[in-house]
Amino acid sequence: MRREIPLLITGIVGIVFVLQYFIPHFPFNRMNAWFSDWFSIVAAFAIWLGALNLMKISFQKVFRRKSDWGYAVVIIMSFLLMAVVGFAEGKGFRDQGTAFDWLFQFVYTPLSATMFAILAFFVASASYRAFRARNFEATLLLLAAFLVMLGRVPTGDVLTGFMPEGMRLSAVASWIMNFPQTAGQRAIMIGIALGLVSTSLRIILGIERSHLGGGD
Amino acid sequence: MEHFALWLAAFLTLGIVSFLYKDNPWYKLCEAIFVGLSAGYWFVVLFWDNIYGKFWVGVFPLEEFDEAGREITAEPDYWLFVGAALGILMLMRLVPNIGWISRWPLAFIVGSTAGLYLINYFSSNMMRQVQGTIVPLFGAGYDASAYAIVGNIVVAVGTFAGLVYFFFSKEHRGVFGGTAKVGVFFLMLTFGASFGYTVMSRMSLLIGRMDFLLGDWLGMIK
Amino acid sequence: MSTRAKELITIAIIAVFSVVIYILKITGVMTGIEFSGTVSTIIIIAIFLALLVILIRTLRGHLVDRRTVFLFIAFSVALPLLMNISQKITVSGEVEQVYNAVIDLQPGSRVLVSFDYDPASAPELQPMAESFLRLCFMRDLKVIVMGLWPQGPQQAELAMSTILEDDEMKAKNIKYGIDYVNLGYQAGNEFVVQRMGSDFKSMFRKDYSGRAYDDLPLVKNVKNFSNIDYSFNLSAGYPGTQEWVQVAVDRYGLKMGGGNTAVQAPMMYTYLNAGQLEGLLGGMSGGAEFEYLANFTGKATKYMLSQSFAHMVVVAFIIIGNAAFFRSGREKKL
Amino acid sequence: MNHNCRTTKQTFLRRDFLLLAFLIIVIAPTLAAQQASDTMPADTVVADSILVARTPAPPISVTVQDLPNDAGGSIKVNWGLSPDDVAGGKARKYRILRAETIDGQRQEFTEIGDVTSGATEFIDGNATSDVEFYYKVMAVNFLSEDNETIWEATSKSDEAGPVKSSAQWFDWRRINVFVGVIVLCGFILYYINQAKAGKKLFIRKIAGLEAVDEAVGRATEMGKKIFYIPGTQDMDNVQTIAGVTILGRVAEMAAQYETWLEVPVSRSLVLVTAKEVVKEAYTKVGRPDAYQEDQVHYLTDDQFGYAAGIDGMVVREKPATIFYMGAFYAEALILAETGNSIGAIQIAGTAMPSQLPFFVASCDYTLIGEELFAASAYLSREPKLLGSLKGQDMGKAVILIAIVVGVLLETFGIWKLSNLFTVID
Repeated sequence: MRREIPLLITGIVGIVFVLQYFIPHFPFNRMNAWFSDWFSIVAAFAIWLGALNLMKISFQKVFRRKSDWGYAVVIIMSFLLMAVVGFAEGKGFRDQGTAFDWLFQFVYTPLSATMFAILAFFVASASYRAFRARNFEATLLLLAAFLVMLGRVPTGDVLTGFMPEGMRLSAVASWIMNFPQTAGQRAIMIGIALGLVSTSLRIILGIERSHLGGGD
Repeated sequence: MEHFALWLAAFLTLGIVSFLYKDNPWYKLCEAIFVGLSAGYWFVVLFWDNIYGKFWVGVFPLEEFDEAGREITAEPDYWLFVGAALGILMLMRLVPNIGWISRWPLAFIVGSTAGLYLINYFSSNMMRQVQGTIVPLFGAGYDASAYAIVGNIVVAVGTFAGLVYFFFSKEHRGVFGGTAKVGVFFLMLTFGASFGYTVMSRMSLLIGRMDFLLGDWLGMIK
Repeated sequence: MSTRAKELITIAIIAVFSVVIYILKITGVMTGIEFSGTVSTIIIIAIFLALLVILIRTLRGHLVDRRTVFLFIAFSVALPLLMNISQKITVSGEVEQVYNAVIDLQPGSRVLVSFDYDPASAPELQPMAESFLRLCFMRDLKVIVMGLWPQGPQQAELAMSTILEDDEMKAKNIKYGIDYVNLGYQAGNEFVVQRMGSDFKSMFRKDYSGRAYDDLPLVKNVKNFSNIDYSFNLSAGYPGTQEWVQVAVDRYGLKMGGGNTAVQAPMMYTYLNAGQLEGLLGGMSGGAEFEYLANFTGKATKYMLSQSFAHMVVVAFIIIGNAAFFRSGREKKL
Repeated sequence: MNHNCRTTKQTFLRRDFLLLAFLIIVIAPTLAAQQASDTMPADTVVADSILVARTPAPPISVTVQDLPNDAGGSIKVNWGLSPDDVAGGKARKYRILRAETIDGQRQEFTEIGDVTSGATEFIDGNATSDVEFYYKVMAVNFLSEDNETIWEATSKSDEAGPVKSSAQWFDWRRINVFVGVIVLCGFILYYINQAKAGKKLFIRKIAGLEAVDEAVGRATEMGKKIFYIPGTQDMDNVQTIAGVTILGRVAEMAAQYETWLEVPVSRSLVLVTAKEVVKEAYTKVGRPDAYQEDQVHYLTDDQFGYAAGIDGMVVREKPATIFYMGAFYAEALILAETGNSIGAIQIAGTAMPSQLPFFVASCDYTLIGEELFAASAYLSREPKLLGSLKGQDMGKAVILIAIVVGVLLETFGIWKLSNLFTVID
């Protein structure tokens, strides 16, 4: 039973959510919106499970004196700091001038923006390493990247300034983006849609069920 | 305070950047702060935005009036109780012996996600994209420049060949295999072009960060 | 000297340098550095020569570490920020499409701008936001702003305050509630868009500052997307342009242009080609091209120099990488 | 290119200027004449007599109907343009008026919205279902400055109605999507049944999935960990669900090889699901004792906080193998490059088109889009699941034929096949 009921729920709910697309009548017209509300509420409840898990693992590290346990203390402290400040501020926690906002602006934002920005370095090292003309496919990859990269900055046109306007690097880059790139994206997107329909169908029919765990 | 804030932000920025050199205590400290703080951030945000803002206020709307004094309090939406019920069932995981009940809300979420994605991707990703591919290659009333004609042919051929590549139940041999190979070429071109485009985006982020360090922090940029 | 000592010395130098510069800044001794044309040229030549040296070393069999790549990227982004060199800008069709869409609107038309990004993507999208809003106000369009990301409306306010510093904008006498409204953030991703399809007010009962929807003259009569003449989506991911297209454009026939981070842009070309998007600004260069069309020098134009530089360095390293590859390939053959 | 729009702008200016000049020439003498001949206060006189000249002709033949294929509450109002609705004409906008019926009593007409000139349709989305309404459309001429209306001249059409709105049970505009879904699901179900009945199906090799075994094996040989990252999105994304099902197969292998598998996740619901899946996998291969609670653990919901945490774990614990299966955004390259720098074997799979290039550049194997969704079926080798792949392929075949036939038909102007694929909303 512990396995059948979830399967039944998945199946019924899945079919209803497919049908709602075709039925403008209440309650089907509201389902999409309901699901988004419900999901965000469930996720908000569930984050307690995640937070407790993070705390548990960190405390274990501290008590068992695992290597680098000091950093686990930092994790616990900063989690508690943010959580306590956020709850203490009340529902206006995000307003300008609150302690929560200060932490967000001067601690969270620099960390997050920098983590995002070091992608620039990684993108450079990845191109240095990966774009090598090993075979025909790799050469195509390299060539497309090369042309687009140059074509999207003014320098590209300075380099090819002697060519007629439609043949300059910026035009070439636009052409690649508009046509071959579109074709590739399309094939990928159609493929994804087919794979997704098939996966969803397997889930709804209960053929794919490993996400539900065991039968105990 | 303003000086402290700037220096703190700069300290954290450089700490993350130091990871590029190698793993080090400075990065470890920043990483620990980041993991803990961001977990706390979402913990708080989800509570206030979703449990309070969405559920509580949705069920027990706050009394509100517009400037003319007319009441504009929203209608309570009792359907939200379903979400809260699912959420509480989810938390049953914490109770030994009835943890299995949490599979019900999970089954509900998985089922509705499967249903929604099935139909959304079918209509938007598939129907739309196929429709976009079926265009006259040339002909009266259409952009008849060589640019567009060659482009349209490339899109049609590329989409066709790319899809052939994704065939699972047929061996890629002979003409079929050749077409699949062309499909791979198109995929490679696509990846290269996307990658090239992304280089630009990523550099922009770094420029933004540099602007903070050299401009906001050190005041070197005019 | 041990590696450890070298590392400590480097950190000490950086620390001392920052403190000195910072003191100069707060005491007002230094108000910014701008390299003269000569210095700029020397720096460019120096970087070029250094890359050449690396290429030669690579051809001789000394491969560079990825950290060298990192260092070059850092310099090639940082130094141009202190230079003052102008570049020629070529406008691409998709950027012009956005510009034309705005220009073709009758004065008084309503434009919806959704700010779906956060500070992390601001370097790319903020310049677009500023120049787009600016152009709208120059053309006497009415702007309605909202956000599907929590920090979006805040970015909108930032953009507004930046463009309002401009005298030309001040002269326009933009009034909140009449010319411009910020509806704020609403959680719920694409479902927000979907509900807006039938009723804006159900999603935004109050604006960003807490005023009731019906008290705002600009939106009082805006029921749903049918009252919007053009919309522009500044997007850095999910939820973003894709969701807007799938819901608002596909289902409700909204006319929409996109302002995307360069990462997202390639995917948007399929929507552009299928006619679902009317115009697209991709990444910083899209922003710079738009600024050029709108006849305005903003941050995108300014940042473009660093951008070009960084691209050149990446390209140089791809060449170096291939040099290394061909060299190793030749050795094997021998 | 740029040149063109400057010219358009100029034309605009010129046209506006001409219009203005015309107005001054026509109106100024009239005004002067009025002022000279009358003793009454000038502005009232202007209002009275000029109003007639300013008033546009009303719109003609107004029709109303319940908006079809909707949830009720909407009525579509259509009309023919006012004869004065021409460039520079007097009909500058239309105003829609509505009267509702309460308990059989007709109420007053009230304004419900404006549309600009040239429009012939208005959708009233505020019409309560099953209530009778009457409509009128008004042509409006006006002058405004700084959003203040200075004057307005209007004329109303005849009334149209009564009309009621109601909700429908099927959206007929979506019938093509309906048929399409039925056909595709039909194919999939058919081949699933074929496979169940024991028919042998051929499935080509997928390099990335062939390598899974080898990758797990290598971690075992080296005595190092395997990391599995099921994307950074929540359970309301099918890619995450796919990632978690693949995790089940990988966990089985890891359990068999007795290799330590670690799954750091970024969403609480994924945490719950992944724990169940891994536990079940260990039980399935008969090693429930080897499963430990901490194998699956949560870091943070934050995209980059998560990436920072994983980066640290990767450089410190140096796993031999890393899997990335699910939905990824910008963190993809941060993770993959760091993994690459420590020399781990990396297998990635995602259906996020924008992140695929980075995985291709930084990982040893990448499952592209549809291959991610095929992975669970492929690894399980269960006939039922493999049958669904064959079904997908039939869908693909139909699309390929449609593309070839459609392009030919449209190129030669025979028939617009693409109309069949139009998604109307």
